[in-house]
Amino acid sequence: MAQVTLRKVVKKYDEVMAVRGVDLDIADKEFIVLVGPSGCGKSTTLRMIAGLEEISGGDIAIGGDVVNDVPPKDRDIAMVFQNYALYPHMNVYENMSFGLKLKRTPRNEIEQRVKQAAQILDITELLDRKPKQLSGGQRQRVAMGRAIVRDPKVFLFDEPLSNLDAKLRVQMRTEIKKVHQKVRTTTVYVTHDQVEAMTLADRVVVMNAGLIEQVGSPNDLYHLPATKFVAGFIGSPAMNFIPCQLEQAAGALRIRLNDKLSMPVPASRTKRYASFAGKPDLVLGLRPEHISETRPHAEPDQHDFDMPIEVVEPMGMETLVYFTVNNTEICGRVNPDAGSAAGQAMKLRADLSKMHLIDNSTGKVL
Amino acid sequence: MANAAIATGAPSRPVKYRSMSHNRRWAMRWSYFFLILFVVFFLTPPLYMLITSLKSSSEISAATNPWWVYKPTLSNYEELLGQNQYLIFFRNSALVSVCVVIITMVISVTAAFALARMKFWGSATLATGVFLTYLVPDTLLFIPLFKMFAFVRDTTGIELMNHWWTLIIIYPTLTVPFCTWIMIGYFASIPKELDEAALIDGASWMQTLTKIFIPVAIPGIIAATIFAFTVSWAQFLYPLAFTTSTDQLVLPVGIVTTLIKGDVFNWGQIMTGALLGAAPPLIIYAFLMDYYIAGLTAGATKG
Amino acid sequence: MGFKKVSRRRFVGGTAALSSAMVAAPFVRGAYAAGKISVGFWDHWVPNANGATEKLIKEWGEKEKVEVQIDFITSQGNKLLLTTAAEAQAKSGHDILAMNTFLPARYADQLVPLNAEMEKLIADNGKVNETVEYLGKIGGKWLVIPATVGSQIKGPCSRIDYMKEYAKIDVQKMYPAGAEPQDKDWTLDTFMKAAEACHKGGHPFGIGLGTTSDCVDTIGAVFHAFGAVMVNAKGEIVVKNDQVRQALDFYKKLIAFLPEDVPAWDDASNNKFLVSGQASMIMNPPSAWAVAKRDAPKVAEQLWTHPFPAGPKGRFAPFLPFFWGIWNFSKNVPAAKSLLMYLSQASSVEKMVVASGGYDLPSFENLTKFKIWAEAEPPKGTLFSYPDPYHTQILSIAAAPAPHKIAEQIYNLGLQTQMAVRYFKGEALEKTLDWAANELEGYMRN
Amino acid sequence: MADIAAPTATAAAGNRRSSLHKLVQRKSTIAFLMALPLILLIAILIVYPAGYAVYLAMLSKSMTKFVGLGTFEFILKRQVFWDVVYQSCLFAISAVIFKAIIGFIVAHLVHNIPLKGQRKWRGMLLVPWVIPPAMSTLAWLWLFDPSYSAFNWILAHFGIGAIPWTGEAGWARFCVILVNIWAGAPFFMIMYLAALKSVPEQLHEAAAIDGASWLQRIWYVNLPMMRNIIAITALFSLIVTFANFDIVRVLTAGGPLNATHIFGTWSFKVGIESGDIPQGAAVSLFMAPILAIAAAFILRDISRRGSEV
Repeated sequence: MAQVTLRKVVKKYDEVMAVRGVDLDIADKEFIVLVGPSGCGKSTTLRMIAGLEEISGGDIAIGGDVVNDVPPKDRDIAMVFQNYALYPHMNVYENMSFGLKLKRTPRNEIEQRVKQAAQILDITELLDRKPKQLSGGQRQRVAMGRAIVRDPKVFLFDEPLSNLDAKLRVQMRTEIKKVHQKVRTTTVYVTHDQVEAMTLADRVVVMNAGLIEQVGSPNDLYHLPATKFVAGFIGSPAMNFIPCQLEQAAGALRIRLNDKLSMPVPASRTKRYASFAGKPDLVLGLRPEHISETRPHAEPDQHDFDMPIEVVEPMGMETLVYFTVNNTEICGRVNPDAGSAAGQAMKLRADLSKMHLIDNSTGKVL
Repeated sequence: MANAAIATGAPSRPVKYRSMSHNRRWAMRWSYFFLILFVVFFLTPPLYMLITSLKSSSEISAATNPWWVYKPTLSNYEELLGQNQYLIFFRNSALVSVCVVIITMVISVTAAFALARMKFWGSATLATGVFLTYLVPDTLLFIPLFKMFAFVRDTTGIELMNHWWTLIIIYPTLTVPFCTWIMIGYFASIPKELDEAALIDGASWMQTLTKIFIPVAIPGIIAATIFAFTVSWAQFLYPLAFTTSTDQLVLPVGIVTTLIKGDVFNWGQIMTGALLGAAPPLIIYAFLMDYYIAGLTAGATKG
Repeated sequence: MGFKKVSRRRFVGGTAALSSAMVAAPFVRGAYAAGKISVGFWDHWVPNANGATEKLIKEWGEKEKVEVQIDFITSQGNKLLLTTAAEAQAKSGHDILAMNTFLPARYADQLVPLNAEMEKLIADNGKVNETVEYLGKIGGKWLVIPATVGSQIKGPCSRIDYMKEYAKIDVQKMYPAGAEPQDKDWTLDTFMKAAEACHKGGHPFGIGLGTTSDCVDTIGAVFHAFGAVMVNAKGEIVVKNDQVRQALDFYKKLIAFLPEDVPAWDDASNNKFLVSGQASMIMNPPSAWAVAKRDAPKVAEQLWTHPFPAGPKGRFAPFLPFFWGIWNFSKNVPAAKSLLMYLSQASSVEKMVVASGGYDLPSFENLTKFKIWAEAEPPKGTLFSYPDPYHTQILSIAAAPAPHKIAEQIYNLGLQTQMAVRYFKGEALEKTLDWAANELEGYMRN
Repeated sequence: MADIAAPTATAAAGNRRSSLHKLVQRKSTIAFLMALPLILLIAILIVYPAGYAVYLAMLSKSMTKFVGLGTFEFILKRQVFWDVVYQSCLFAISAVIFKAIIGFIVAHLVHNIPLKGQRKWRGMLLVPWVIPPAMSTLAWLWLFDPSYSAFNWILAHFGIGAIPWTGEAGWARFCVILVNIWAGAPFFMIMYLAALKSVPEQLHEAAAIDGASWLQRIWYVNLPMMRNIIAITALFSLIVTFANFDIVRVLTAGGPLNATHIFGTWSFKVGIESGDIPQGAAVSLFMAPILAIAAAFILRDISRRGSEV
């Protein structure tokens, strides 16, 4: 049993609160990703789980035992660092076996475990090399190998891929996922890259300013963000936020963006939003993929409008178009063949069935 | 340049541009020229030592061309190396320097590790303050040290005056602060994740130091070692003050006090002794120079 | 020093192999009674001169069954001075230590009185000169015994040829070997004329004006010759007097005839100046002559050591005595006293003088006519007059008769040479005297 | 999970404060123990004797009675002392400046030539630093010797009269400073070379593309990058040079007319040679505040720089 539990965990540096009360339950064998912008407290949280930072308040339990006062080596965890932290004077074998040696594991067992881990990671032929002689990807594997060898209760990853180039990153991402599927160890993974978070995680924890914004499966976070922060953080290009008003007119609710542009709220949402009519400081959230070129027949809740396009970014399988409403730049994703051109007006379609209405003052999704 | 030529339409090169390699070559020539000047400046005294050491005392007194040896002789070397006492100075110097280097490194490496990585109350102050101990000059310290030695003798019966090994106790005051400072700089340049990884791997602080930091910091340690060795080999005032008997003297003091007698200078032998005294550190440098630079590069420059 | 606390076995084993002389009494059961002592003697520049001392001590050690540890300590780089200071502060070290000039006075509180011993020695060997008494008898008590080794008169050492050629003075005739001196005309005036002549001849006198002892000794003797006293025996500053002015005028005139860089000279500079063949005269004991004999025999053949020129107040010569003192923390005072008495016997003294090639001068009146001085060569008789066999000179030390603590500073800081150089460099005489008076007030600190 | 964790958590909560504290304390205790030899060394062999020296400086000349600040008052009134202050500053500052300049230039020259040959040149240039100064100064003394000067011999060949190297105040100061520069410049060279090697090559390339001449590259790229090491080396050297003893002692012994006495030699002269130990200690003590001021300036500058980066 290697579940990890955080209860009201707080970290204070002098006057600054880096983590301001985090509650989190991580199930056995689960792959959890902590994601958020830099300075949000995700690394600090991870380091508190590792025991590298003292906990200013609250409790952390691993496998049911509170480990607040347990030194890192007795927490039975393994950690992979952003810069790998391979011991430069040891070869790969020595790097991987160092922890076991300190625990006085019998030699043949060490050898067996290192060999096995090396096999899993496909680095058997690198065992005699020094870290200096390895490529970035290989170092990454060795760092993971060093973690695997120890067969810990929990794996901790601290932005392990951010030092790699884009292509390697994608490759190693899959690698990590594969390894996890093989060894099935509870994993806490910290990254600032939401794509990594989405692709790897069983559940994603989005953190902001020392607090958890939302915990959920990647799909939940994408489709049902709880806050404006999560909505904006997950997804690329990011969700459009357009200041708007909610109007109650002739028994129908309408979203009004400006004098010229207003659209009816989908029927399925009217009940939910009814009480917010006339509320100031509302924001309409709509992902770029829900703004497309107009098509022959419209589904319900899809609305067409004309817009002068300012910038066009062809991406190959799609084209991003940018225009301005209410002084807010808005991005849409259109078919490359839709004939978009900068400086020309274009007929676009918004799919309001996927809309989010956000109270800008509280940051909550309504 | 080619572009410039085309743009102006002129077939000839503009004169003020020279080829890159041409510039580079001239820069190199000037570099060598000035280097030679500096080397001449730096090596004149040692060279003159060598010249003088090869002269007999009558040739020196004859006041002929001082820069040339007319009748080269090794008699100074033979006389010096044939004397038991010179070898004793040499042995004392070597023992003192080696022990001082070892003590210095043990003290400064552990302290630097604690100051750079572990922090405790006052550690930041100590890290800065350690450098300021040089503000206390040795000309101020040796008389109080006499008194302290007397106190030690009266309480424990251990006599510290006139023993070469006393220098092993005193010299670290001159070497440890700078070495600690180099090592703090070097340790600071080692990524923090490395000791965290070791911590997670189950290493104690001592193991982290001995198994990870010391091997990684070898260049820094060598730089500090060289410094400590040079300083303790060259020390003059303390051995002059604390040792008297011929069998307790170290090289610099031994040479100055036994070869110069009253108003009678034995220049040939003095220069020979000085040259031989300078040899060990020179040889050590020849081997460890590259490490020294590397050690300072990573460590000291982090200031 | 460690040997006092270290067991005998370790002591013997640990140091016997080393060069520093360690003389052990034969292992006779019960021989411990006489114990051990350690001595720190002045390291002689003359090769093997230390050997004679060592041999004498060994003889004594065997006779008295005392183990003796001997250290020969050079005065170079103030090593001996520093050792003395160290031992005085640490209250440990040698039992007997060689001390020169003002050191017995400086460490008067820490030395064992030796009145009885000195009385006996004076009875045996004759009177000692006033300078020795001034420096060694403090507060009516003899605290030290004048050592033969290292004591010296720093009279002129002249080039026979240059003096004849330029100054028209035949120094051999003036101070003949084995006969009474003919030195009526050898006065400071003659000396000045000779200096001028030799300077013109391109071979000036080499008289240093630094702050080291050679320089200070010379000017001290000249001051005495004029009767110039800066601080009297009562400790009053009397620097502004005509005798001092005369002495300074004399020196101002003299410096013009000396090499340009004399203010920077140390004790070795004049030797080198002589040995390199440039000097007509220097003020030095025969060490320079001995070096010349070894390295520049042609120069040595022309050298003649002789007494100082006389001034209005008499013929003063600088005398630099060494003493042997016994520390009061010594654990074996009787043995130390016994050793000093043994070393001061006429027979021992002669051995030491011979070993030093005549350099060392006994302080006792009856011990100034050993054969060695008459026989030294080349040229034969060159050292005959060195020990002042006819007692024509008043042996003096600079700054006497001022109280020791003041005199010591005048001597060590080279106040007189500094005054001379200042005056020479164009400072007004009265300003120099003001400056000196101010310095002297500083020396009064106690 | 929460159900499992919660009871344990509450159970542990009781003694948590103390054990958490203990853990933190243990680390700093170990750290303190590791630094203890250093602390003891400084305390016993530097701080205590320095304190003792302060006490000594407050005694009368015969060291029998306590006179408080009397000795300091006395010293401050002595002209020689102020000469020594002036000479020490002149000596230390000019020597350090020239050492720094020469070290800087030579480091660049060495850095400029192909890597292959650097080793050899470095070796030769470092020789002065390796020879114990007490001995190398003897060589200089011999080169400057009034009767046998090898320099004057060369000058004579060019028809230039003999220079009284150590005989005249100006020349003597020049010689003392020169020897100090000679002995100390290689240390600067090696420190600067190390610093130079850590300046990224891209910065030079970027500056070159921006049109900077080599002089501008040194001025705007190397100098700022090496700033800290320049300051620290200068500080270290300033302290050591200020407290220098060997070179002056051997070369001029303070002469002529005290024109080259600096703190170290002067305190030795009055303390040991003239037997006034309290005055010697007091003279030496004056070094500390003067240097502390310099150190404060330099160190403050360094920490300010450090926080900018």
